[in-house]
Amino acid sequence: MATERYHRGVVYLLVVLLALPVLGTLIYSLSERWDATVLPHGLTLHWYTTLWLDDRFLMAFWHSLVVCLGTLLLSTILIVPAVFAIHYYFPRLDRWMNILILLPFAVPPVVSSVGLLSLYADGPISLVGTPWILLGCYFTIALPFMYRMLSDSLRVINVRELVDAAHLLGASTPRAFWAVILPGLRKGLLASLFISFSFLFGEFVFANMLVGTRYETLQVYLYNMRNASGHFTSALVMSYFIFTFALTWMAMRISRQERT
Amino acid sequence: MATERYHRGVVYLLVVLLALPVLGTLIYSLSERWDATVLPHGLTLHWYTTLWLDDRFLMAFWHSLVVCLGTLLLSTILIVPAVFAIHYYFPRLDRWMNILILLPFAVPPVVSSVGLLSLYADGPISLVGTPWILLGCYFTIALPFMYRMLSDSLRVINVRELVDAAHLLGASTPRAFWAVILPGLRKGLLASLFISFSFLFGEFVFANMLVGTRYETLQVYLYNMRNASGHFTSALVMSYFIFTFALTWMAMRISRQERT
Amino acid sequence: MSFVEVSGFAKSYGGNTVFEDINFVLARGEFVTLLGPSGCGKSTLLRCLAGLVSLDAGQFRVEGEDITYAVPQKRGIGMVFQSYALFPNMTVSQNIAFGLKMQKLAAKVVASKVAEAIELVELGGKERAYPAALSGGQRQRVALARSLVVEPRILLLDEPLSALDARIRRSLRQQILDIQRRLDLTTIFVTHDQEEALTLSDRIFVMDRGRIVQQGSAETVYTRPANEAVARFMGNYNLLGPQESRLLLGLDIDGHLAIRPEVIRLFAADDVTPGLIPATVMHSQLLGNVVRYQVEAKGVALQIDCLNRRAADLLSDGNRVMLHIAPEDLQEIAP
Amino acid sequence: MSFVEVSGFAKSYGGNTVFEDINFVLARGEFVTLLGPSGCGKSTLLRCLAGLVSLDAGQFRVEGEDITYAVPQKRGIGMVFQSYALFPNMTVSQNIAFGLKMQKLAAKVVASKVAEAIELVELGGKERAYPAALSGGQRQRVALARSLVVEPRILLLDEPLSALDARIRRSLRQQILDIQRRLDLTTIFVTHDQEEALTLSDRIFVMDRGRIVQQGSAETVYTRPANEAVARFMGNYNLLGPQESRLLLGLDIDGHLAIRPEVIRLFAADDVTPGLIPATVMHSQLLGNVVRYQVEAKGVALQIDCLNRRAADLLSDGNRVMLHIAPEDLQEIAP
Repeated sequence: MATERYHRGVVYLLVVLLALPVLGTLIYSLSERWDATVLPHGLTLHWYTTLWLDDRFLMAFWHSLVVCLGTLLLSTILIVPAVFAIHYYFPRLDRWMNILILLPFAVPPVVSSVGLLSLYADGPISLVGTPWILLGCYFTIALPFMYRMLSDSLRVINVRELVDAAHLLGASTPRAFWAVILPGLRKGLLASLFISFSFLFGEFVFANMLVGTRYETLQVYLYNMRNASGHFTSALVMSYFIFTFALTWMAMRISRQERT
Repeated sequence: MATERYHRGVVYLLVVLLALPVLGTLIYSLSERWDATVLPHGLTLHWYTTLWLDDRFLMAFWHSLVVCLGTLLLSTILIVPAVFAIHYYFPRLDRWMNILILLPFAVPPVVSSVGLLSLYADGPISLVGTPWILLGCYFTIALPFMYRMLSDSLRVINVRELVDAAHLLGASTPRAFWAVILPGLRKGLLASLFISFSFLFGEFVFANMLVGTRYETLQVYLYNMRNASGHFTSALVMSYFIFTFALTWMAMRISRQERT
Repeated sequence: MSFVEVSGFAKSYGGNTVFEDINFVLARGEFVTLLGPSGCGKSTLLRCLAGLVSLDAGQFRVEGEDITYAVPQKRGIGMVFQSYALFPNMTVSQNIAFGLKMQKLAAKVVASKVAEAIELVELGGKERAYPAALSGGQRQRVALARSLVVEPRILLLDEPLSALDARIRRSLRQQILDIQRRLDLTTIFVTHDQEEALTLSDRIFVMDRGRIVQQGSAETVYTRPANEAVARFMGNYNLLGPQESRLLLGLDIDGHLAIRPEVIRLFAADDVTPGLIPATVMHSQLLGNVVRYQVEAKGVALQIDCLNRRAADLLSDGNRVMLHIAPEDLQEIAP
Repeated sequence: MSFVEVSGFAKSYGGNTVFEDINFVLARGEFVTLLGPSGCGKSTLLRCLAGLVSLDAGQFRVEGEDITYAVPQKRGIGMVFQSYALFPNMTVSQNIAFGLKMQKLAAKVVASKVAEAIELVELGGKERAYPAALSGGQRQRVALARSLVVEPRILLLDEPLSALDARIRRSLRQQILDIQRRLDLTTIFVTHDQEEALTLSDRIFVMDRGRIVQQGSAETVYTRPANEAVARFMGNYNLLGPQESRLLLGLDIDGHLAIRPEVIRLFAADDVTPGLIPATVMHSQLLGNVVRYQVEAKGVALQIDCLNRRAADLLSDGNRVMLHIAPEDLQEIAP
């Protein structure tokens, strides 16, 4: 029983550790002042209205949306057929892909940014400073999530046998893919798109180092605003948090449905 | 067959997309000059020796190691019992934990950094600028990886029945955990530690915004060096790449062994 | 005083009764089977006996000692799980030694007892193998040895053979029975397989919807089922309603009449012995050593099992035959 | 000209022969079973017939047309998989309609054919259910309907019942047979279960290590096994070596002698009819409708199956009995 209580304690501790900063920020963003006192003073939505009426904020938000959605579109077109091809034609390649997709983890954004900067600095093509270079970098970030989740979805549905069954009923391979395999991927695809989106939307290093203020994304804006009033930034943080948390929650719902 | 060729093409394209930048950087780091010409000039290890004899680089390397290994130690002590407790006592909690651990994904580092900065700016405790605040932030980064991989390991080994069997043979719950469950987690734990390590080692945003040059980590050093010679930074990038790739490869090997 | 006394066991989960009113006693060395369809509560009952699940009510005595509330570690009960539950990180020897090490026995004693147990389950040569390298049958023998080596007072087996294929199942069944006899071990075996229950048990407890509906020897349970549910579960009984009994046998009975398919005898169509019933073969199935006929006699469909003795003796569909059903083979049965 | 002609089929993977020298012909409407232990190549052979795996050599004709190299879509062959292979994103109706839609039939025609197929497999009311909501038996009936609705020339069934539990297996077995008879459908059924093969097939092809070792009716294969492997696989044959044959029967035979356990008759120990062999019951097992005795006669161990007619007739261990083995039940058998 003592052991059980210890274990229970550890679980609660984890929950508190994760929730406390969020709660603090929320209160801060809703209060007029919270300086040397223990409790905050005055309840206000002032910081939120200021934020949501700022043109630069809205532009940055728009830039982030464009880059993220563009990346996800590119990733879907490239990765979905690749995953199917690997599972149907070369199932043994899956092992190698699982290593390959870890490359982006092995090379952190600062490292690859510095690398890309020195590569392109003197080169003839100047992608640096344009959103196009972000698309490429973000693709490598989305790849592990999308490949892993799609691959897991396919592993569950026994691709070979379903395609065999469809063939015997008269369907061609592309037809079998569209009618039988893709619908099975739909939920895994949506879930991985959501996760990738919230990850990409929060990406800062590539955006700041490769593009900076020339195509300011939300994170870069946020970074540049870091010296504004703490209440204002807290409102920003909370707005952001609610937005991506809603997204993440949707992703979870979808991936949970998939399992049942 | 046309379909198969298309699919095959997509797979190759993916491989090339991932490998090309790495190859370019490698050549750049080994060449004396590579300016307006198509091919580089002169083979040299000069950039590598300069790097590895730089005291500031070595200190930053050391700082990164301390923070990462400290985080992993903390995470192991907290997460391993938590995962066991959840799987053995409250298996239904696992679903909720899987959502909870996504919080760090929902709140990107810039957002939480800005939030933490405004929280602590006026507070009595001043953690900002010390490595301690990094430990806390890095814990939330390591949590999803470690929880997920440990949870997957436990799902495979049927915790309840193994502990029941150990109980009937006279073992207490802690004894059963140490003798029967922990060894089954060993490989999953090692793999998740490796992945977390290479991810944390590459973390930049928290390190730069919360601590900066007061406790310079490798990524911050790298960032501050971004305007040095492109050949030098390429050598840095390649050194880093080889180091973390070796780590990642070890993690893959371990997690593969686990499956057999 | 009986060796094992179970009285008034009851358990429910969130308003659903898993089992209730469970009472039985066992003699030392008895082999009993808890037989029932899946979901009848038999596995939960076994886990309650082991102390892995808490009881709502009831008392559990072994050798007179009340262990209703004892922790699993102190019950002296061994258990074999359907999924083996072998410790994957330990070799065969280490798995078997685990319980002995918990008793803090000397290494030498542990080694000799483990060697003995390995010999008992015929796993010589596999001492250093890990469970993952063993076949299903071998794994279950390791699990058996691991439970036996600590010399439990009672051995519980929770569908230990269900995950194995038919051939292995039969040979391991025999092996379990031999070991149980040799060690004179009080054993409770849970299964949903009638053949397993019939071949193994001194007594069978038939469970249905959370209650023990019949206790008795294999012969009794098979030949004298207590009610319709047991009859349907135990064999391919012909169950005749009141109208069918009247049509076929001219008997006036309120309830059901049960006739086992193997007690009906077939005679040639021209046999004039009195008391025979004329019938027509509708369908036959060769099951191997047995041929199963579907016949119609006086408008009643019956199933008859015969030995498959000679190909020439097989009856074709449409053949006419005479049946003989002895009065002592008719059983009135509770619904 | 036979309906189906298979000649010289051979297939190997990386130097390992999966099967070779496979030749057979089928008549229209025949139900044949490919029976063999797991790994004997029967499933791969079936996939080759469907065109899902390419052949190394051989020719495959259906109604005289050579379809050895035809794509699966053009063969007119239906197949039911052990794992059902239902499309998880489609309802029962949509699954069944899939093949018809590929043929671009009018929606009205599709609907009426689907309704017919659903009635055939008795799944009325489940039209809008998704496969995940169905039981194993229901799923396999959907898979069956999906294959049948496109009116294939040949139906292939790859262990369709292996994943189901015993009761469902028996009832679905009967349903498959009824449908096959009604549609007069040429069917090849792959299984490793002897009872399934015996009860279903017009003919059984016994496969062993990549070859068809015997083709024949259920009765023939069961009562006249071509070699020792078939005998061991088909039943519980008593197989006597040369020395045992001499001891028990005074016969001098080079090879093995096979005696089925159900042909040996038991008589009372005091029966003096000439030709009877005295024996002692060593062990008995009640299997339900059958009692299986292990006896020893003149130093030879034999297994005997009897019907479980009356509890009073059961012999106990140590009982002495007389055996009768008719000369026509002795079979010399190839090794």
